[in-house]
Amino acid sequence: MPVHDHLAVRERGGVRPQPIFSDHGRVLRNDHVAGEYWHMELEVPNGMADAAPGQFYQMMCESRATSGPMPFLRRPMSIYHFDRQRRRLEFLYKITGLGTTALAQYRCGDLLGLVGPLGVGFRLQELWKHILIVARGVGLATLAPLAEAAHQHGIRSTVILSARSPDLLLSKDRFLKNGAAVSVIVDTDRSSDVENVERLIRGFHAAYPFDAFFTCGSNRLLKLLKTLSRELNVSGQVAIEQQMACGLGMCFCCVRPIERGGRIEQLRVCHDGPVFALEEVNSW
Amino acid sequence: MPVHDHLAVRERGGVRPQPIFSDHGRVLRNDHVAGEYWHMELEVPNGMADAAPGQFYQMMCESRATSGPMPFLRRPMSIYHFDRQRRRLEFLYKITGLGTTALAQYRCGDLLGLVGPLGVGFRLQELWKHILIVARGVGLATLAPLAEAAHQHGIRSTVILSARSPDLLLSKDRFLKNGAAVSVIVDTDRSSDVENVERLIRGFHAAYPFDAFFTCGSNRLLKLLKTLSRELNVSGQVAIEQQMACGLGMCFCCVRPIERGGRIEQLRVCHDGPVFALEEVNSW
Amino acid sequence: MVNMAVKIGSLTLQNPIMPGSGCCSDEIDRVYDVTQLGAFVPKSIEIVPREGNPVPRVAETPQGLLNSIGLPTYGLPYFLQHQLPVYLRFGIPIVVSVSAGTAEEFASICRQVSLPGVAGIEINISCPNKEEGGRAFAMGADSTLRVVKAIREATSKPIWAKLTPNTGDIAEVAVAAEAGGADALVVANTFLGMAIDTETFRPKLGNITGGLSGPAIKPIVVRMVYQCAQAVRIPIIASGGIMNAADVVEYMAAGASAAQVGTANFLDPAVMPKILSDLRKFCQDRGFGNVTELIGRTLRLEPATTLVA
Amino acid sequence: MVNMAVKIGSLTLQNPIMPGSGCCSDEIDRVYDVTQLGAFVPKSIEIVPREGNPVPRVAETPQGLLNSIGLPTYGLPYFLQHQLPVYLRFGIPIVVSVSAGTAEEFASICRQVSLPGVAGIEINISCPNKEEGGRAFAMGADSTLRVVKAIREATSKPIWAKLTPNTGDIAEVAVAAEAGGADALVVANTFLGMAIDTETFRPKLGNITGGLSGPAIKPIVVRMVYQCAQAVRIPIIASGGIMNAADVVEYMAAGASAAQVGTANFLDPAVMPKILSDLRKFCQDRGFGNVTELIGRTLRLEPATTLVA
Ligand SMILES: Cc1cc2nc3c(=O)[nH]c(=O)nc-3n(C[C@H](O)[C@H](O)[C@H](O)COP(=O)(O)OP(=O)(O)OC[C@H]3O[C@@H](n4cnc5c(N)ncnc54)[C@H](O)[C@@H]3O)c2cc1C
Ligand SMILES: Cc1cc2nc3c(=O)[nH]c(=O)nc-3n(C[C@H](O)[C@H](O)[C@H](O)COP(=O)(O)OP(=O)(O)OC[C@H]3O[C@@H](n4cnc5c(N)ncnc54)[C@H](O)[C@@H]3O)c2cc1C
Ligand SMILES: Cc1cc2nc3c(=O)[nH]c(=O)nc-3n(C[C@H](O)[C@H](O)[C@H](O)COP(=O)(O)O)c2cc1C
Ligand SMILES: Cc1cc2nc3c(=O)[nH]c(=O)nc-3n(C[C@H](O)[C@H](O)[C@H](O)COP(=O)(O)O)c2cc1C
Ligand code: FES
Ligand code: FES
Repeated sequence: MPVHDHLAVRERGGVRPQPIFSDHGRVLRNDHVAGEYWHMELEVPNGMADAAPGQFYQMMCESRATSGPMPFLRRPMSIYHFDRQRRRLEFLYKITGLGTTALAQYRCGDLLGLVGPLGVGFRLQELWKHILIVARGVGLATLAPLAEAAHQHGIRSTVILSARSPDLLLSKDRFLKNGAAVSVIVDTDRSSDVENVERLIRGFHAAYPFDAFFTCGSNRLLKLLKTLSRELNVSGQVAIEQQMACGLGMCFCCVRPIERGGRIEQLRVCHDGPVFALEEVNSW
Repeated sequence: MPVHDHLAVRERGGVRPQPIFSDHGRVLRNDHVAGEYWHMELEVPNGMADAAPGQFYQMMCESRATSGPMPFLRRPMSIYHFDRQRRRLEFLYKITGLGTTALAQYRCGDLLGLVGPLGVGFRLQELWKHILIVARGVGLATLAPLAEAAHQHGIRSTVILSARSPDLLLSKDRFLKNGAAVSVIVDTDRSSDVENVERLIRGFHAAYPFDAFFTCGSNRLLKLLKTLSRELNVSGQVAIEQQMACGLGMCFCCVRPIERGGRIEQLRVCHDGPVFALEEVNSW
Repeated sequence: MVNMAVKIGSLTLQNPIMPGSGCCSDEIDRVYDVTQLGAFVPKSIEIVPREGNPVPRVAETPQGLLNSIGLPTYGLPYFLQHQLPVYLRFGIPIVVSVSAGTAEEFASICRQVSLPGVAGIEINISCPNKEEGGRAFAMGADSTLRVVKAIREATSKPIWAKLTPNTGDIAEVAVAAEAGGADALVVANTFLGMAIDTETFRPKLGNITGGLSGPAIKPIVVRMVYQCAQAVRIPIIASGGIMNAADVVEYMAAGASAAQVGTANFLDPAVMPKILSDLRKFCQDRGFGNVTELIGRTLRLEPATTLVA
Repeated sequence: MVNMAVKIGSLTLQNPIMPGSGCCSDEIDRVYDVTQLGAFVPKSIEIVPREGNPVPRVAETPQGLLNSIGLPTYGLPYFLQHQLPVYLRFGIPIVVSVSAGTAEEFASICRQVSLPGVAGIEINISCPNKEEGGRAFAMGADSTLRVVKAIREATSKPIWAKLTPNTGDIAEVAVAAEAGGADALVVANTFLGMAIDTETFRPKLGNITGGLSGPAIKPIVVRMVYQCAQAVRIPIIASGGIMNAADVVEYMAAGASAAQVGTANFLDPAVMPKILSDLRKFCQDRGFGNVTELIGRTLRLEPATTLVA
């Protein structure tokens, strides 16, 4: 039984589906955080911030360049934080190409086109006591609101944050604020090696068993969690990415092979995901 | 015999042609003046401001709008003021569409793509003592540097400035600074009626005969000056406009029918103009 | 008040705005009330299910989108059982888009979708991804005539023939479709295109080539609509790069009676209601009592008195 | 050091960059030293002078340019006496572009421009403005074969056949041009297009329709180059929306041996030297000793091992 009833409304029949907004947010801040990472906060129209952890928005990244190439499609970004009452949305993003470069040029007060909330988010169950969150890189952004929701529902989170180097360990404080026990692992001292992560997880699980695993941002970690999930009989969820055009299930460009009901289907990440069960997703 | 030898270099054979620059200027200011009129000052690379009155630049007007229509071509703009030593260029422009709207969004410090100087400017002759300058609207921008050049060469300018209303009488001070005698005529009190302008010109000419007429910005005034030029036997020059793509004579999109040597030729405004002899141009 | 209704053959639409096939699904109902649209065209279906093409399935180009979705479809039975009822519940005219590999298959699928409630059938005889090297029925007048004739015999529903722009003579093909019995033309589908990643030298699409849509293609398609409108008497529905009401006006002036919005839905899923209200306002501001006054306006112009301005 | 030279048939160019016909004149020498270009193609000429089309002659479109310049030309005698000598003084290969209304006229003008110093002749059998409704020789394989054959018999200079993209089967036309004796193909000229002013409902071009160029068309032309490169053995020169070195790399990877830059010259007259130096740097950074290593790279790729990423 899902905790968030705004997830339940996604189910068809009877219940009204969650509305999708296409509007603009006003940039409140857009700051460089560390490395290629930026943090944006927006004030959005009423109702638009009524989202769930793991859902995402499609951003119109406009750039001033008649001469050079321009982003044509919107760019999908997970919610890093949402606040329905104060109509706030936050995003944590990494500059990787055309669209995110344009995004970093927005200044306070600018209007940014947003479509959302989109997709199926994470599901928490009321009987759960303890979850594991393993995030790497920008996957942190996706998992931060999950820790917050767990905290609100009295579910304890143990969080493993992985990054290339310590300065890229974003938002550790956010997880701590939500009462999570946070372990930090980095490539620079090799603490992020899969063997070490496995050791950590097994240790935590032995001390205080997990009810579910959650991950995002690393194929290696996905693989590890899939194995442990099977072995330890702990269910899990993963948020995955795929290039998108429409973002709401209309164009079929964002498919991934998903194992469901014994066969592999090409499911739409934007519509059937971005969150899938661990056992449904193959690492690649 | 032309006064400006940078005009002479345009002539082919022997003399090196005037170089054309394609580079960026840095916006020093971009201010609203009155009505739809804006004023931009730029610092440009060495040599780029080595222009002549009546010449123009092609501006890349980039706008931030992935979603809406965007200016694709550059926009031609007459030089309003140039200063070779200080590498300054000034433009006075009117917002009329896509490109000029984008232009008005540039802020101090921004880089603006410029190609120029382009075209054949006004020609002054050393023996001249007194010229008439009749400008309307944005034609003022084109003629302002002519008054300056005349002043530098000891030629007296009498200037008639025409506008819809007094608040749109741009740059009167600039003409005064260059020792010009300035008459102001506006639509609001009907002083800009052709009959009145004709009366004015005949009066000035009777008192102190003109050696040449110059005009830009109004078809009605062009017509009047053509007539007076023929009747009073005073030569004249007019700067005309036409939509441009390349701006340097390569694409043949900017042609106008020009009467030359007894027949009408489709000449390129960017290359053979924008300044033509009064008798060559038909009013339209 | 502007009367926004247009007639497409025997069918009257409450307004000329509808989605292009493959660019909208019932999900759009979560963004706005779809009942305000003139009609609804779902994604093309085929008889037998297929998975579609390998990813990446889209690539951005300057003001354009390349796609090689490849017509993934759950197949006709699934469509009839699970999808069509959802669309029919919208209460606006549903024009079912069908695709097939042969004329007989086309006739067969058209026969099967000729169900009560279905307002018309759009025959996608143009999809550039389907046949080898992008060859499609609508690339030639002869093959167009043949397939439309076969379909005409199979159904009494209105037939909208969706033409391909990948041909040297769209007007000839349009005439063939009309002769074959089409009730309207959709001009046009996507242009066969390609993009290469200059870092890897690999095609940006998993399927190597794909269809180009979006604002980039609009000037070519406007010309095609203008040519077809002069060649046939059946109504034309424009499709190609429509982003806003001005684009619809441009196409209608060139001779179109209605407009399909495709790629624009991906950039803004709320774009169609916006186009609709802007189009109404455009007519209002100019004192047009009927949106149909726009149709063919440019065709009916006398030559400009003086073109040298 | 990267060797930038490419061979186009019997002709060796110091590098693959040259202007598209009609997009550069000798005026460009006032912007930079033209001798650094691989070749120079002046605007197409005809035997008899003509004035060209009514203005407006250009219109902007999303990332594209419509033009209906209409081949204004001072005629062959003027060209030979006044313009050709100026170009020949550049000291780089001059490829004279010619246009004509019939095969005989084509043969005749080609014979007359086969002068010492002229490196080759580009035959513009594709200009969409020239013949009624935009029909051109290169829209069909038969007419292409006929005209190229006639020209082949009239001159021993290298012949570059400039194809039109306004055809359903560019590869067939390419094969015909090769069979007729062309030494190289230029793929391609502009797409016939149109734009309408929605305030006046008048076409934005004085000539109603015109040719679409610029970045908008690039994905379609890349596909055409890719198809032609698989169909013929003669070298291909790409033309369509090239704005920067990456675009040149894309076309060369698709099978082109050289590249013509058209519309980009209007947006930045200094663009060709910039493309040249960026292209050299691109090769250098990847350890390519010869720019020719780029040619057909995508054609030679094995299919991607896994396309589902
Ligand atoms: C559901 C979802 C949530 C995401 N959340 C975040 C987030 O919170 N923070 C963050 O930094 N990034 C996130 N991403 C990835 C982000 O969308 C890409 O980094 C971004 O689209 C790159 O765009 P670009 O123009 O900068 O890169 P380019 O490489 O220029 O983009 C080219 C094309 O590829 C697509 N693309 C490139 N990388 C990705 C990718 N990893 N996933 C999907 N499409 C991609 C782009 O959208 C565009 O269509 C998320 C992706 C998805 C699907
Ligand atoms: C040599 C020359 C000098 C000029 N000097 C000035 C000046 O100093 N100040 C000033 O305000 N304006 C000047 N103009 C006019 C200016 O170029 C146009 O106002 C401007 O191009 C309009 O662009 P837009 O995108 O705002 O308008 P749009 O109407 O959106 O432009 C659409 C197209 O039409 C062209 N166009 C529109 N109006 C004109 C016009 N009057 N002349 C030429 N092309 C036009 C544009 O360049 C563009 O290609 C000059 C024009 C020329 C030819
Ligand atoms: C992602 C995508 C999928 C499409 N699928 C179909 C389809 O299934 N059947 C069809 O007839 N056209 C299909 N089209 C073509 C569109 O309906 C439309 O004709 C074309 O994209 C041009 O219009 P646009 O520029 O507004 O997108 C598709 C287009 C896109 C972009
Ligand atoms: C204004 C203009 C004039 C042109 N004139 C000619 C011409 O005379 N002969 C010709 O073969 N092609 C002509 N072309 C086509 C170009 O050479 C080129 O093939 C086409 O524009 C596509 O390339 P682009 O996108 O780089 O411009 C012209 C194009 C433009 C834009
Ligand atoms: S992005 Fe369109 S279906 Fe997922
Ligand atoms: S603008 Fe190109 S010739 Fe004048």
